[in-house]
Amino acid sequence: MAMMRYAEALNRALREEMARDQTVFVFGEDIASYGGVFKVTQGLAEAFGDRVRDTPISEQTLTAMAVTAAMTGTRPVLEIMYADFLPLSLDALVNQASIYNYIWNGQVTMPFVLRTQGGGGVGTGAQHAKSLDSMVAHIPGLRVLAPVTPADARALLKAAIRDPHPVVFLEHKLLYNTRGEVPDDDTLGEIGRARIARAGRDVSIFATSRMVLEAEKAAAELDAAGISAEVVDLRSLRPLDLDAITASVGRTHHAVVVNEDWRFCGYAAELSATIMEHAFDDLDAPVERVATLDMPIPYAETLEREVIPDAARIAAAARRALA
Amino acid sequence: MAMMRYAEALNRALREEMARDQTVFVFGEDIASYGGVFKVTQGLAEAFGDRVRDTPISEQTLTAMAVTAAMTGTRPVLEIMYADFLPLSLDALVNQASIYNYIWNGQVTMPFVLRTQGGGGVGTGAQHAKSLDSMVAHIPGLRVLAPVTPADARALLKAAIRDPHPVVFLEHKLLYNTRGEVPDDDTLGEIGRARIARAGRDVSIFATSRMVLEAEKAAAELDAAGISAEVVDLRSLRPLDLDAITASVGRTHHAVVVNEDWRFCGYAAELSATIMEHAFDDLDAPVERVATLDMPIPYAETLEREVIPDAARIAAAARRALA
Amino acid sequence: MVLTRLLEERLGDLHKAGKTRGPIHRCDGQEAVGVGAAAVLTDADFITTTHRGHAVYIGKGLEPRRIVAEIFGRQTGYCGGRGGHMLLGDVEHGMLGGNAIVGASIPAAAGMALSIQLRREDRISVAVFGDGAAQTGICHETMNIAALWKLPVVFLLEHNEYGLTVHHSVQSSVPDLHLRAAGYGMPGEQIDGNDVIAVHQAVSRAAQRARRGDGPSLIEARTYRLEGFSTSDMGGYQTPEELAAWRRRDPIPQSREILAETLGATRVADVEAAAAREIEAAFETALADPMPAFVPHAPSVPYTARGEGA
Amino acid sequence: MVLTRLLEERLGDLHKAGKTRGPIHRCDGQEAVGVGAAAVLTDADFITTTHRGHAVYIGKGLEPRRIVAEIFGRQTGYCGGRGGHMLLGDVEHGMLGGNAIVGASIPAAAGMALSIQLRREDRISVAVFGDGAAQTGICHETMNIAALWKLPVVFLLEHNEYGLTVHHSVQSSVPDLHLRAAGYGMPGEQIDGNDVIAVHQAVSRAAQRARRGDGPSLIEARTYRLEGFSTSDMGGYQTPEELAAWRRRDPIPQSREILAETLGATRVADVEAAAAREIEAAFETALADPMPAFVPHAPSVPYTARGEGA
Ligand SMILES: Cc1ncc(C[n+]2csc(CCOP(=O)(O)OP(=O)(O)O)c2C)c(N)n1
Ligand SMILES: Cc1ncc(C[n+]2csc(CCOP(=O)(O)OP(=O)(O)O)c2C)c(N)n1
Ligand SMILES: [Mg+2]
Ligand SMILES: [Mg+2]
Repeated sequence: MAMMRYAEALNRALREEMARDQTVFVFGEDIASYGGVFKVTQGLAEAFGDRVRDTPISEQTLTAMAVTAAMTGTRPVLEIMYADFLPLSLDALVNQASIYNYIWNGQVTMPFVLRTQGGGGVGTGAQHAKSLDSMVAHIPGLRVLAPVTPADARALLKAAIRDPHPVVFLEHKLLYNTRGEVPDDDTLGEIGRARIARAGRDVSIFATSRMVLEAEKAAAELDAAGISAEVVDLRSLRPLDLDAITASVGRTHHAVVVNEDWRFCGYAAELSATIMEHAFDDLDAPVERVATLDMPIPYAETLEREVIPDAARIAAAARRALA
Repeated sequence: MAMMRYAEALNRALREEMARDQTVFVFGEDIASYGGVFKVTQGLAEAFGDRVRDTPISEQTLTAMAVTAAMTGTRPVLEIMYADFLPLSLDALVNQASIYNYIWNGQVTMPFVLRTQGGGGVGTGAQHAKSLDSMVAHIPGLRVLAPVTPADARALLKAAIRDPHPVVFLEHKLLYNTRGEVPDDDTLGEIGRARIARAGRDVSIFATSRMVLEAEKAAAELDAAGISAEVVDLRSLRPLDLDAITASVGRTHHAVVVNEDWRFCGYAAELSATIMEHAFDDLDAPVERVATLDMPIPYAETLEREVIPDAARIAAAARRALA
Repeated sequence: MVLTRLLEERLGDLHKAGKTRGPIHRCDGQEAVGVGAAAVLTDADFITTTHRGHAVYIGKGLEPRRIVAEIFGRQTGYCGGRGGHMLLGDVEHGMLGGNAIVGASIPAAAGMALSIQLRREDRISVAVFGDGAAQTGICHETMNIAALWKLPVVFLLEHNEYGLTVHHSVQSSVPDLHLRAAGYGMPGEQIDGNDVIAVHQAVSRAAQRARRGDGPSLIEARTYRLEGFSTSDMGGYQTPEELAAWRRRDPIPQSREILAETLGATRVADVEAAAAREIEAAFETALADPMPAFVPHAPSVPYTARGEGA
Repeated sequence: MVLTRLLEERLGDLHKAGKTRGPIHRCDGQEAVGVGAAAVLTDADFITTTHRGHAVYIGKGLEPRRIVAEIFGRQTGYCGGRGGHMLLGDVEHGMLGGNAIVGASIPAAAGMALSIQLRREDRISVAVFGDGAAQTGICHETMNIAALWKLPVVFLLEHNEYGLTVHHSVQSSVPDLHLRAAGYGMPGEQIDGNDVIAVHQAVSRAAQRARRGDGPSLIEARTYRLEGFSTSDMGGYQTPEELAAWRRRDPIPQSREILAETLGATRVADVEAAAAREIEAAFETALADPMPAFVPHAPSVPYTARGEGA
């Protein structure tokens, strides 16, 4: 066990996988000599030379190249600097990566990872603060992961690199400096398994990425008011751990879902629908959906904080669910 | 009133709006001299010259140009040949079109229409048969329309062209040759209003685009078995007519939602979540969700028909809802 | 080439008889490009192509019977009927895909070249794409990256004068596309795409360059689609004069003459007859093959396997 | 230019004091490009720029006070604090946007030019973009379309040697980007971007061409970011020698000398002093301005207005 930052945990996963497997390579904008704008790839170029490449600003093509490089014997890890740029990768994801394993009748797999980071909270404005989770989670044939702890960041990134299918790996700009214990052993995360971040009896809060931290704050606040909230960190957005969800709702009979993407047609909509479909009879109230308000993300601090979910909004939703 | 094909109704809307307003122009691949691969723009080039333009294959840029052309005094109508290519337009939609009216504090509006067509059923394969409704319906600041009747096609396209905000207008390759009565007057469709396609008492089927026709077939089949199904044609995917939905569920207490996009994180997920949130107490059973199976769309007929929803699957869902 | 042409003609007939599903993009008149280029490659080399890839499929050594089976959505097709005529792929022969997103064959080949370069393998990849595709953003991005990284890839631009129904002059700001190679510091040349020997030579030079580690080249092969965009296209945009002029330059009779000089007319006729028999048999067997049975795609299921979902 | 420089320096100071939110992309050293180009235009002409647009904002006639207010997220900013420093827009002056999606300023300006062309107006639009942006797909697509349609647009490539932390040679397959203009059949020239007069002249020529209906031009203005990518960047990738060489070519002292010759040193000093007072006042007022109050965005609400949703 060692205490480390989320960004360091990711760095360690990359280093370990690159050392283990010569076919793993890393590319993206400013990731080699500068070590990435969030410093996740720091030092890799020195250690692995040619296998770590700075690229031109060409997200669309880089993603398309990752697909076919993966199909022909390598394991690319592509960094897309902001989740806001995922639309540029989307054609390669939905019209290329998504299809080949199936339409070529199993002739190929595509072991590549697209790492990116999203989310707001630091005044980066309408083009640099979004979380477009649902756009990628919508795509068949892909896995979508969003770890919140440094330990999971390392373990799931390693699992993602070894997985035979394309993985979109969603980080968050406000998580890179958070710290946590990371085991020393070669643990691989299990794709498709949620984690109970905090056990509780009265209401289940299902959250993703940084929203897990806000949910934990909300749970602490609710606890003080005598409400016992269970916080479930979904970790794997696709595939989704349905059993963990239904089991939790089976215990608490109330559910709140929290995701930082926009609300309408967002990932929280899927969670809400899934829970009501699979646990309708267990639910004493409709699932409460907490997400980013449906509007462009404003720049000014006084505006941005109204738009992105926080502990207060989560706690209020939990109270509504229990009302 | 005149009987006409869906494609003709669209053509008429374009002609009428171009004649009425000099700032309306139409551009896209193969739309001028050839009249569009689905013949929606036939004859427009002859009538309106320079205002009808064939373009290079550059969806990303064409969409971005539509945004700023719209912001500076024209009303572009851009045809994107297949909805499968929407990912190429998405950066311009989500990072450009979506934001300016808000982030520039109301200084600009963006009256443009992006027409496209999606859907399967004719063996066009994994890259030419998708419906990516949820990706566009997810985007704030946009409207998303999907008329199923020729009358609505004309009326809503006219309304879309006159609307001050960006509209994604979703057509379906299997609708172009369907026929229906179209009024002669200058009727404008109302954005954000659903239509009861068939009244019923026992179960509400909320459907979009071509799935409305399948829902009507399902309703006829259910009728024969003594089940009275109401079919609601949503028409406007964003904004969504919530009152019409809750009113219908209030009458029937059972709901099925049908959409041709993939199921997970698809538009049907939003419908399902919305209904359960707003009509939880009215519902006697969870909302049944019918959508395209979560997988790439296969080419062979025997495979494709298993993947895309049809009347039989809708009827089965209605029976499950009532079981 | 003859195989391809016969395949195309037979497909055209079956389409007219209403026996195909969806449009077929015939490459009649362009056979020399795909066949000539593929002949330079081994099975270890990769090639990517467009929605109009039949000549490449055949050139890269795929069996007509399994191509036809795929086009008719049979279990025995190269992709079990899942891919179809535009999206056919066969790993064994390094034919890594027809692609129906215009332009997508370009970064696809470059990604393979990147994989080759990183693994220091002795292979190359070739991207076949159209004049319409040359106007897409990914074409620019890919050429820049490939030239910058000296990737072992050959860009083979199949310039057939049209993108769908629209003439090149309505789509491109310049008539000669090989000139754009200079903007990436790579060699660019224009060749007669209907001359199979010229194609073979140009692709050989570019392939050698790529194998040496000197990076990509752009070859603009000028050719023409004698049968229009696809079987669904209603024509009318190609002038009769233009068509007639290109028919006179049809690559098949041209090669037939040249081959007859070296091999003798009888040998050539024998080869053609064998091709005809092969195509005949291919259609016969393939059309009798079974339709595939539906199986869901496990990696696409959005819930964890142990879950009850989906 | 002096206004811009003082603005940048003041922002740099405030950032160091922890008073800004998020990074600021300073354009110190590049002022001649934005200012020189904007000076060619009237309020009726449109300009689009990048995440590094301060010189363009000032050049196009926007008030420092409202620029600063926007940067500090105040109600009185050009966008009421909603846009921020990278996404500022002001319709009145035809400053149609900073844009933080790299490359997006290019099709944006072309779309405006299309609107101008269709309405037969006597305006032009100018796209300012970086050397990094020149490698994006939309750059290629836009240049092709603009040249094909002869749109009244000027492509002003602000080549400052770096894209974020990465040197041009790591991003571009060729050192000279104006050469790519030939691939679109349009004029391309390279100029000293630190020479405000050279910029003004080149943009004037291109603007006249655009106004005449002869279509777009590409101007590659070579310049340099003296303060790195942004206030958040940790530096280290620009060598001291390189920095020193470019500091000697700083456009501000250069213009100061030239202006002093024609106007006299006192006039110049007066202008600079006035600029300093203006910036001082701008920061003073703007920082005292109120923060905006939150209002939802009605057109983004996903349910019909009469509905109870959202
Ligand atoms: C991204 C994209 N846009 C549009 C289309 C529709 N489309 C299919 S083929 C084609 C023309 C392609 O022209 P070219 O690249 O010259 O190939 P050719 O058909 O001439 O072989 C178009 C526009 C598509 N498949 N993909
Ligand atoms: C599509 C996209 N990719 C990446 C980024 C991150 N990014 C912001 S500025 C920049 C470098 C841009 O370089 P250049 O165009 O030369 O402009 P400069 O910063 O030098 O003025 C990058 C990579 C972005 N904002 N948008
Ligand atoms: Mg062509
Ligand atoms: Mg730069």
